[in-house]
Amino acid sequence: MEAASKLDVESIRADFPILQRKIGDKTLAYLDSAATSQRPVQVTDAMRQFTDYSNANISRSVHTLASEATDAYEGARAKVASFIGAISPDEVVFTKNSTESINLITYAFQNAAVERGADPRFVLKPGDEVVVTEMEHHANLVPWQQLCLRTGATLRWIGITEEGRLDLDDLDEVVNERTKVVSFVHVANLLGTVNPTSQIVARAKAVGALVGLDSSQAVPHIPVDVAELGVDFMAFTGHKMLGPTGIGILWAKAELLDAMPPFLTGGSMIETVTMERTTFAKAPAKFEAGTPPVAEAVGLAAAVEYLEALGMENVRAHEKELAGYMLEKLEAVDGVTIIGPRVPIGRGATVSFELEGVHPHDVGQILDSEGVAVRVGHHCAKPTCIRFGVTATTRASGYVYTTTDEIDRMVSALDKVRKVFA
Amino acid sequence: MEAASKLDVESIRADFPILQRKIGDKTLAYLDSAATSQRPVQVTDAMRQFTDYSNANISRSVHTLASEATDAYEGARAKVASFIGAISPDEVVFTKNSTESINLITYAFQNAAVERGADPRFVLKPGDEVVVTEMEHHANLVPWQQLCLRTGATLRWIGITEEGRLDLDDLDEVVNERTKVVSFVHVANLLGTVNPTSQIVARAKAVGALVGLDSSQAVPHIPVDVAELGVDFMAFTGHKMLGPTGIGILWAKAELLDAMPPFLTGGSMIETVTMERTTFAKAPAKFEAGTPPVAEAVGLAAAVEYLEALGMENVRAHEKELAGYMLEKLEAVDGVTIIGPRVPIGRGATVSFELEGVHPHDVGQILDSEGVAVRVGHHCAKPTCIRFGVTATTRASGYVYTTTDEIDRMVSALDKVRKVFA
Amino acid sequence: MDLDELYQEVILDHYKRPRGVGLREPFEGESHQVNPTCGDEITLRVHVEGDTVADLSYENVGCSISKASASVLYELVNGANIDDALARLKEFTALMNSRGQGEADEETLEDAVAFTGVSKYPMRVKCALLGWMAFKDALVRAEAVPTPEGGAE
Amino acid sequence: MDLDELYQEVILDHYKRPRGVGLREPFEGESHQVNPTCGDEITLRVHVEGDTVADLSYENVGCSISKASASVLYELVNGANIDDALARLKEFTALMNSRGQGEADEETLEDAVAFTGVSKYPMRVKCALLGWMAFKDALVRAEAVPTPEGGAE
Ligand SMILES: Cc1ncc(COP(=O)(O)O)c(C=O)c1O
Ligand SMILES: Cc1ncc(COP(=O)(O)O)c(C=O)c1O
Repeated sequence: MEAASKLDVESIRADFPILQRKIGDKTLAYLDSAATSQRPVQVTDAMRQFTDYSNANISRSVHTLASEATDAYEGARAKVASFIGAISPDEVVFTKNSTESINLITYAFQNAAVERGADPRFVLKPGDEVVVTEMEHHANLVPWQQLCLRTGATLRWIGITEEGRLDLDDLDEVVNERTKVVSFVHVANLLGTVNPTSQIVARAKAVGALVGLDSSQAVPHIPVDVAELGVDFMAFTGHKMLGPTGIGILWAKAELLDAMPPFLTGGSMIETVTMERTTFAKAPAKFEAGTPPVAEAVGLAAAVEYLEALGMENVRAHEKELAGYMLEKLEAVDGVTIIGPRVPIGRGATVSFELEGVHPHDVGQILDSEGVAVRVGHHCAKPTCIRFGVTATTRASGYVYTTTDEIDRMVSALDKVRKVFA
Repeated sequence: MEAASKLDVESIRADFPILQRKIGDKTLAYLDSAATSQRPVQVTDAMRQFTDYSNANISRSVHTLASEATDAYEGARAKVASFIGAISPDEVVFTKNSTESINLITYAFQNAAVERGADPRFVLKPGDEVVVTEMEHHANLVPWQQLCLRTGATLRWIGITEEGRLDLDDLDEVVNERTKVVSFVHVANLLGTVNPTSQIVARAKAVGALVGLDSSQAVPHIPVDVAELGVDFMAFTGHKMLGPTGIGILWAKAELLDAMPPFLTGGSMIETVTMERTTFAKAPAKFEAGTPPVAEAVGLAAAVEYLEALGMENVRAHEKELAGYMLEKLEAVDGVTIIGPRVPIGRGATVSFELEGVHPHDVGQILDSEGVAVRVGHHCAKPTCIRFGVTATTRASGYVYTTTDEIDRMVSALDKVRKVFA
Repeated sequence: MDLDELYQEVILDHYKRPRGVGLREPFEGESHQVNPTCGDEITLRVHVEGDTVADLSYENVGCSISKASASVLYELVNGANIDDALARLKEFTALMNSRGQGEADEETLEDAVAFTGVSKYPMRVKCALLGWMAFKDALVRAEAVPTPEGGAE
Repeated sequence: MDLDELYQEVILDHYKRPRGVGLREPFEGESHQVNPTCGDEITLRVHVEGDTVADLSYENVGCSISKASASVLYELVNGANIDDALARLKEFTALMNSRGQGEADEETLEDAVAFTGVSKYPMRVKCALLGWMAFKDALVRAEAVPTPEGGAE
């Protein structure tokens, strides 16, 4: 699919002060947006304006600042809800990051195991199965492992093909009548793969399992509509989508949030409290104990507005071009092996690779000396590394402000790497 | 104790842009700092500078920005550690707020109950007891209630005297050989009481219980030294101490953090991960899954620097004066009853009161129309309300930027309240 | 801050002299509602005869807005036909959620028109709606109206 | 970015031709260390005879800095008196944590002096220390030195 209009990358870049940054005497080429994106002035200005003019704690008082702060916070919730096609803002829970969002779900299962009258969908017993994939970020693997350890359920997973795609050949075997929940990565952060969701979602539904997505790398980069995807829950994170750190999002069906026991408890999530006993507020409040990231929600709302103004179809089209360019240029470098899909179809502008005989740490270091920021390591996806027989990779990732020029700079810096380690 | 130098409140006020804010045609008088403090330009500037110049994800790559971001984040940890007298930065865990900090502790107990080889200090069984007080914020009550519900342990509490002090007469009965943990509020957010800690800490130690503090209202207002206090853990929160939302702090003894099972799991808290099994990093990383609040840590460090420059002894002395002034003026208002200590000894500049015949909502609303922002409601301390036979109170709270003039404005606005509801 | 807009004479009057207060028998539905932010509470009963709200009785603690609102509710729905009462509930709820943009119909809402100003104060809207939510819930419990999707609010 | 400072000839040479590599018998202590950020690993063994490090053998995957550092470690401590080895360990650790401020003593640290530049790169200090941490731990396991407070690092 080709988008009608493209992004005006030059004018976008003007919104990001950090892109003027010099690394030594070189201008920064930031190719690490999959780790965290940069923030436009629109986001920092909105947060500053809020802090200097309306800052207050929310939902707790009747004064003007508290009312403005509450409006800003709830307005952010509504904006995020409409951005992902949620039917109600009440389906959006603010957390601190994707990782907390996923833990909120796994702890719903863990707490259901020790609570009277828990919804049976959340009660795991030995013999029950939980399904993830081999290409998960640790955030969508370790919490499920821990949950299985603590409940006696069995963790199963969908494998990866040599091309870096999900191996769905034995989907019907892996997702079966014993499966209670399937949680899988929407766009893989090491491989760059954009996973097709419909077949897995359909299979999960067919066996009566809950199904959710780790969309941390999806929501920032492609149009996402929860209704269309047909999933039960979805996690993503502010700092990867032009927003601030300190805020994450869990979307889940209202009916599911109602059925889930609370996770963090404390102020603002209660209905009434005595020394003996507490009853809880309705979702989303039920899952937002304590003072939430108010200024961060304001920043996130500004980020969503920024992305909406660009148009997510245009963002996708731009990144598809970047992905194609990156793959082509990298394939042409001597000694480079791409890990992940080698065609710009069903993949994002996040490309992991190996350079023969040079450890990624050294690749990253020398690229940095040229002003090129890439990420090196296991990218919190050790099982993927193991699958491809490496301990680490070098990963370049682009976003709305990324130019082909920056990719060229990375590619020539790889020559320098080869010289140093010749 | 009298501090040698006082705060230069006028020059402090110049650092807080929001204090110029008009509410209608009245200048804001912000008397709601116990809900959340305001932020000086030093904090917002530091965050902005970080975002526009050094923003990156931490600990994950070798490029310059990542290295600067990691330094900034770990530097903030060291700054917080030294601010509270911790022996090592590794004893400081960054969370999202106080509430998460306390839940991190209660979930250590909950997870220990289902983990093999858990440290016996964290294993609760029926018959074991947990002790809090009747003056807790819900954040330090509900998590312990839930924990007791889930483990079969019994929750007990220390009562409150008519004067709003902890009733320690039956301390030895409430804290006894069955007690496994005592967690109590350091400075009470509804009553303003500064609790003496040594007697409770000594008793807890004597019976071999762990003992911790909810210092959310203490660290911002009085000098706090964890070594001197002799406790095992302490929770507090950035947004009440001139810092941003989205960051909280758990301090705990290194030895205890080592003994605690992980809470949130995912990236950055692991040692190694396979599909089958994960081993964990050492604390504090073990408790910081996912992308932490990096920019918020930078802001928090700036807030700590700001407080250190003022001097916590001076902050305390200033607030002691404010408290005395508030109590005196409020006592003189017809129909006002103070809830909490009525003398400015062992209390902070947070004063709750009732105005006869007028509901706090209405008090707060009319005060707001005069530009005076106070908090009304149960202040997330419903059991305290029940203890004093009210459903809600009006609460005024001061901080480093608060003037006696603002208190005068509140007091005259109370006249207007009485007129409207005569 | 135009306080007069919020604290209209009518509201202060209902607050000081609430109509219909007290819990009475008989009743078919009772509802207890709490405003989690401020701790305000109401217990409200409905006694239904045929298609009429034969009695509405309540006890509450709360601010002027929530108490006056319960009193106005009593005046509007006590003795009314259930359908009319539901129409007023709908109208009042819409007015409260209008953020100061709503036009109140004095014909149907009578004294409740005085609450138009409250809708400009988002933090007070919940106060004004507390009694009305209890009424809605009590009707459901009295099986005078069908259970809404997802349970009573 | 003065790359030459980081990637000194000596370091590249040790990286390309590591000394002492391979796991050998006998040994009294073995340690496995992982750098959680990047996944680099080392398995290192010590064979102690009296108060001498009679053999130090290892296998590792990692970057140039971590591999060169292990190789330099071998050169410095293999065959050395345990006390001397510990002194060097202490000296090297201090140098790495000096953030570019440390002065290396060529007399005792020999080739390890080349790592002075690494201390300016906080993200690489862990790489340089990985083998040395394994050495420290292996000595503890071999009971050649007392267990430190709080367990081995
Ligand atoms: C005594 C006390 N404990 C805990 C909290 C909770 O802090 P937070 O909302 O930042 O989690 C507060 C503040 O609301 C408080 O005053
Ligand atoms: C696919 C994926 N899931 C989860 C995460 C975790 O996000 P966060 O660190 O914001 O919790 C990340 C990013 O690190 C990711 O790429």
